[in-house]
Amino acid sequence: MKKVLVANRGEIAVRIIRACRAEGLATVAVYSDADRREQHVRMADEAVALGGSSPTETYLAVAKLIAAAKSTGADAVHPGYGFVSQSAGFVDACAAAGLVFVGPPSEPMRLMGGKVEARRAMHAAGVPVVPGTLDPCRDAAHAREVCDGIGYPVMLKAVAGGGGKGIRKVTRSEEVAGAFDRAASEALSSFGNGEVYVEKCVLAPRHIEIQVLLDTHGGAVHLGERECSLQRRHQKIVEEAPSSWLPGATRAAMGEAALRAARAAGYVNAGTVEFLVDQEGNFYFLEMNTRLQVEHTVTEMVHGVDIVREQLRIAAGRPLSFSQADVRANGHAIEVRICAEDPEQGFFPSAGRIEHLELPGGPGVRLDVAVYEGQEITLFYDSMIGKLVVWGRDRDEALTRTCEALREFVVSGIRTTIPFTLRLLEQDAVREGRYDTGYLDANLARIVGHGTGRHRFAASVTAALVHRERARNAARAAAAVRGGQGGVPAWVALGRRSAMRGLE
Amino acid sequence: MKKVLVANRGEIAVRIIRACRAEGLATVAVYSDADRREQHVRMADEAVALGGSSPTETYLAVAKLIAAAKSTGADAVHPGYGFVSQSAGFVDACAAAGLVFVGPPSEPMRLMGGKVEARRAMHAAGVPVVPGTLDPCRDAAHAREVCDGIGYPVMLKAVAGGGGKGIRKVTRSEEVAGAFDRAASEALSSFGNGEVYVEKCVLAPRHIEIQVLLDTHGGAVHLGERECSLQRRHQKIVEEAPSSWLPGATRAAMGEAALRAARAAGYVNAGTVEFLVDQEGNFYFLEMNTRLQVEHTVTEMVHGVDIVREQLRIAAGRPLSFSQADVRANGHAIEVRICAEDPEQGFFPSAGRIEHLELPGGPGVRLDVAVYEGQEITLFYDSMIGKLVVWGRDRDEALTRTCEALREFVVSGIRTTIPFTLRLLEQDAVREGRYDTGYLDANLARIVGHGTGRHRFAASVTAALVHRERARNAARAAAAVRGGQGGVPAWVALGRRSAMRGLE
Amino acid sequence: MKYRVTVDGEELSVELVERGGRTFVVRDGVEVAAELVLVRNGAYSLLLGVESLPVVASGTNDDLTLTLGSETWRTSVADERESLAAAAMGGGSAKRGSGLVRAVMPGIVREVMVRTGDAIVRGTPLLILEAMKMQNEVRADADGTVAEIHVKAGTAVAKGDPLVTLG
Amino acid sequence: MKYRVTVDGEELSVELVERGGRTFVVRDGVEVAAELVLVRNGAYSLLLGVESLPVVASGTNDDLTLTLGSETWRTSVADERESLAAAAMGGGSAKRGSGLVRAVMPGIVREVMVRTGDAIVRGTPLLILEAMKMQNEVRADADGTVAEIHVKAGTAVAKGDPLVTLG
Repeated sequence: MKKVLVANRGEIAVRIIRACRAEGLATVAVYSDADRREQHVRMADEAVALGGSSPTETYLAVAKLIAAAKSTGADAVHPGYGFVSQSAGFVDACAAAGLVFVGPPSEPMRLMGGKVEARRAMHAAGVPVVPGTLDPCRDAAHAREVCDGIGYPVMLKAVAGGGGKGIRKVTRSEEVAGAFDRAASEALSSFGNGEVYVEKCVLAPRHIEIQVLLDTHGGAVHLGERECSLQRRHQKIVEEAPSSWLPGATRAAMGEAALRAARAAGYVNAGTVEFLVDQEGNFYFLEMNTRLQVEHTVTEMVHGVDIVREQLRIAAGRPLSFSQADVRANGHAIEVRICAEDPEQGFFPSAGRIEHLELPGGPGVRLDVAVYEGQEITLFYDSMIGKLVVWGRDRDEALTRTCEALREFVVSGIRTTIPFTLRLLEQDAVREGRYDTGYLDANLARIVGHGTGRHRFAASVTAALVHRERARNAARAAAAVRGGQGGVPAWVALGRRSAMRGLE
Repeated sequence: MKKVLVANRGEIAVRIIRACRAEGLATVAVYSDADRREQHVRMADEAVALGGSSPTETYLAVAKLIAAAKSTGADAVHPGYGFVSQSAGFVDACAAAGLVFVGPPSEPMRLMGGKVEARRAMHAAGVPVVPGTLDPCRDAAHAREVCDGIGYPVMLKAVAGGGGKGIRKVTRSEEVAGAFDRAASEALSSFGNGEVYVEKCVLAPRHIEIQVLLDTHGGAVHLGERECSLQRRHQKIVEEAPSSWLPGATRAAMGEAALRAARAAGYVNAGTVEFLVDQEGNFYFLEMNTRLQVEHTVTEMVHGVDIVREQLRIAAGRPLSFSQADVRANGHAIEVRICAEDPEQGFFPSAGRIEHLELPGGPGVRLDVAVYEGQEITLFYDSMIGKLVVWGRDRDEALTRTCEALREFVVSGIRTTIPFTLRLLEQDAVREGRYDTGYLDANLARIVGHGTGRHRFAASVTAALVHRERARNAARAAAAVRGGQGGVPAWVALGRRSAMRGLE
Repeated sequence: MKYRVTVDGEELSVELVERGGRTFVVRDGVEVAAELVLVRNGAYSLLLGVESLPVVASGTNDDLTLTLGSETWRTSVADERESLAAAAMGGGSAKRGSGLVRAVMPGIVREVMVRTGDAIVRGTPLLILEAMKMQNEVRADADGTVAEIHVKAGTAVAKGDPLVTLG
Repeated sequence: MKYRVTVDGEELSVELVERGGRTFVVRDGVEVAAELVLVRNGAYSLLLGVESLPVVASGTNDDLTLTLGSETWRTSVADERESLAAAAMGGGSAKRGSGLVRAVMPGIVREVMVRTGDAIVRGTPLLILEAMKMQNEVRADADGTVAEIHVKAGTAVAKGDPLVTLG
């Protein structure tokens, strides 16, 4: 394995290129027309245009991806997350083309891709699953019947998919039909499969997941848990490792269950076993993500392990670089997803040009982003433009540093979730680790608001000052047209004179 | 202690503000006229204009700094490095004004500030010092006499100062007079003290320093070593922790010697004891830096400790948050200083406006910078605009990640040391850890050059393409004046239409 | 110069007093210096006395969004002259209570869930708007009846397009 | 169009062939597509065939510094028309061997260490130029004699100012 084609874009393509460099592997980027100037294209050793801009024409176009790999002599493909990362068909296409797919074989991917089949297999392997159906519902009426039998609240879930799409919570019998239809149509349009099944709703659960790594030599480790309970409509917003709450005994049991799940599926490479954990510490298999996850970073921060490097090692047929006995968590890490969305407009995507950008830094701060000033954020792709990952000696230090980093993170030109996430992390419940997966949706309106409102007066003064500046600029521009000239601040002029004359 | 005035600018002011936030302390920035838009002003809770732009009028103006602290109700001052950080007079002025100085008392600062007195004290405390004079030389003739007695090569060193200024290496008797005069005049103009003394030149030494922390309760720890042997004319360029070479027994002995040195001086707070280590592992006290050092970051990365937070704790009269038994190095860290200098022009400072900026990121990458696009880099202050600090599981991973981060680090508009440092780190001797403090000066011309020269053809094509682009832009601008209109790339137009119509 | 500023619905009057090349405002009866400097492209640094706040501003004076530290405020601002002119035109509250539900973002209408004449309450789902492959329910923000529906399933709408008029 | 490019002293000829909206160059006898797109303000992305290189460019066509990955090149570039015009003017090598030592950066001359008529060898210190509080020796880059000294101790010089002429 010498050259890896990175079949993705944005921060995760950049992330994978970095890991390839660390492993001494050459890299090939692929890009859509809209992405010619993106960082992954500039960073890779080679880059191949896919032609077109929609995902279907580009990062989902299996034949184009395979052709790009073959034409550049790449011998492996890393899919990142999203796009073709969970496509068993793509895995098979790679194999047919003689390319190493950096990820699991297609069989466990297929198994875990079918939520119902996965539930069945996990149940059989002795991994606890959420009570509910082991088969998809025939239609809305059947679904209602099943739900009535389980008792409310229940979750309707698309067999395919993930990422919060195609999921509906139903609290009353008469809501089932509408929710079923919407979940089915959303799943059909997003994943091409409208099948829906039913699970009992675990009340006030935590979403806690276990990172596993399995090599082709029988080596298998789990890297502890990530807590991802801060979700908006099943979309993860903030993740952390370790959990602020999980009892040690439950952690160990979950790690073992996760490895049991992976082994039962014949899994190889990096994967994540997601669990719901109720207030008593009972945990239930939710699904297995058969790819690198967005939030793999927090695990890396507390374990000092480069998960993508390990993926590449495993794909090259080498053993894991460490064993379970070497795994020891150190400190605490928090990841915040930075999205080009406007929280005040229902988190709708915000397109536009990044006019001004300042990135946070300092101790413990890691940035996985692919943004730059002048970048055009389009609506072609996912709205997540990057991730802020922060390490601290303990949860308090990590949280304080994260808040400070969010304060330092300035993006103008588009709306982002930065101020919203900062307010979220300032909530007492979050500081104290008292939340479940329902917390954010229940408190959303309050958090989207303005926090303390401490700066109302400053906001009013700022508005007046902005108005005055604009009026002056307009007047100055008008004067310039009439033959006037713009001024330069005294210190700039002085600095330039000094630079010319060497007086300092 | 509730509010800290940060008597500095640039990356270190930003660094200190971050630590204050983590400790829950309010912050006051001070700024020169040139620095109104700088990041430290925008980040601090409060900011006070000092008036003027030269260091003497601003960040060195003791009375103004004290007045700013008093007027804002600050109860402590952190001096950072440079400026007033090693001014015992400033420490006394703080005490007189009832302000806590975040750093050592003035007595050890005075002792260590006089290199000759420090040598005497260390010698007395049983800390090994470099053979040479324990007193300054009277004049050039006396210096020559002394040098002849010690045997060449020797070092002429200014009693005051540091940072590579006022130091000259002399290899022959007839060079002594010229070197003495220049070292004395440089030291006089920089530090107001032209006294110079003589030390024997340790051949092919490594520069290795020990970070110490001492609280007011008798707590004292050392945080292992930093190796800073990659120097250009005694200016550190790259630092790392741990050393690529230091034997374990020597490390332990140096840690103990460093604490002995600090205790002998009555030292409190963070400090660094610098040693020269010869090829046989003999180490000699060089000097003690009585302040936070630029390169404290690499120690933080391998120990997971926030040294500035510890400084604040100590200054507030609290004990260290950990003891020597808790200290355990984890992995490897490398710091690269990013300077606005032009290596091809003898590393002369490069002033101007930062036109385009892209910062590196990803696993292990920490940035301590205070740069932003559009920033005017003036010649008023130090040319170091920031630091790249990179952690890896081992030295190889840290080095590879550092190189990758330097490749990602794009600054246009001014010249920087980024490409030069990348070539430096790509040298076999650096990769293999085979270098001493003379390495860089001996190999400078080769490294300032173009590395492999692999891209000569690409450079020629780029030049032609830049020429064509400029000619076209000029033609287009001329056409626009005649009433034409600029075009927009198809995908931008499409993306915008898509954004308007929601077609994606 | 005096300014009328609306900050999240609350109307405030701000007077900027210029003296000796500096600008002052009155806060709690005390005059403090106010200085806003442009860092670059919508990013500013505000000093109110010695208090420092980073600011990001976007939008027009009519619809100016300001982020100050962690707080985001929707504002509008007019100087005295503009306010008087607007008052003379009888404007100012035209938008209030119009009952027109607009698209907050571009998208495609997937389903219309109400019909003209339907009685609805606050929270009733009106239609489903799909953007970025996410289906989003648009709900009524007050009680009323459906007066007019401006779209149907499959309609592609731009931000601000009328969706439903509530009576 | 053909271009004459000097890359660190070596003169090269580059031909850009435009065909079907793309640009090609010949490398080792083989035609490859060459595409340089501006990311922003001096930062570019170069694709030579599929090879990708980040580029930072600064300076005029006469003195164009290019950083490609970790390599920095000092270049100059002229198109065919300009090259012909320059050749007609008899120019091209006017700067070479002029013996004029110029200040590479602004600074203050602290000490002049040679006198007119002194014989010097490559490496002889000529003067000390102070900038940013650092004293830097300016040395002769060839053997010769000191023909003229243009500065004295205390002179503030700008970048490019003549310091010493060597004969």
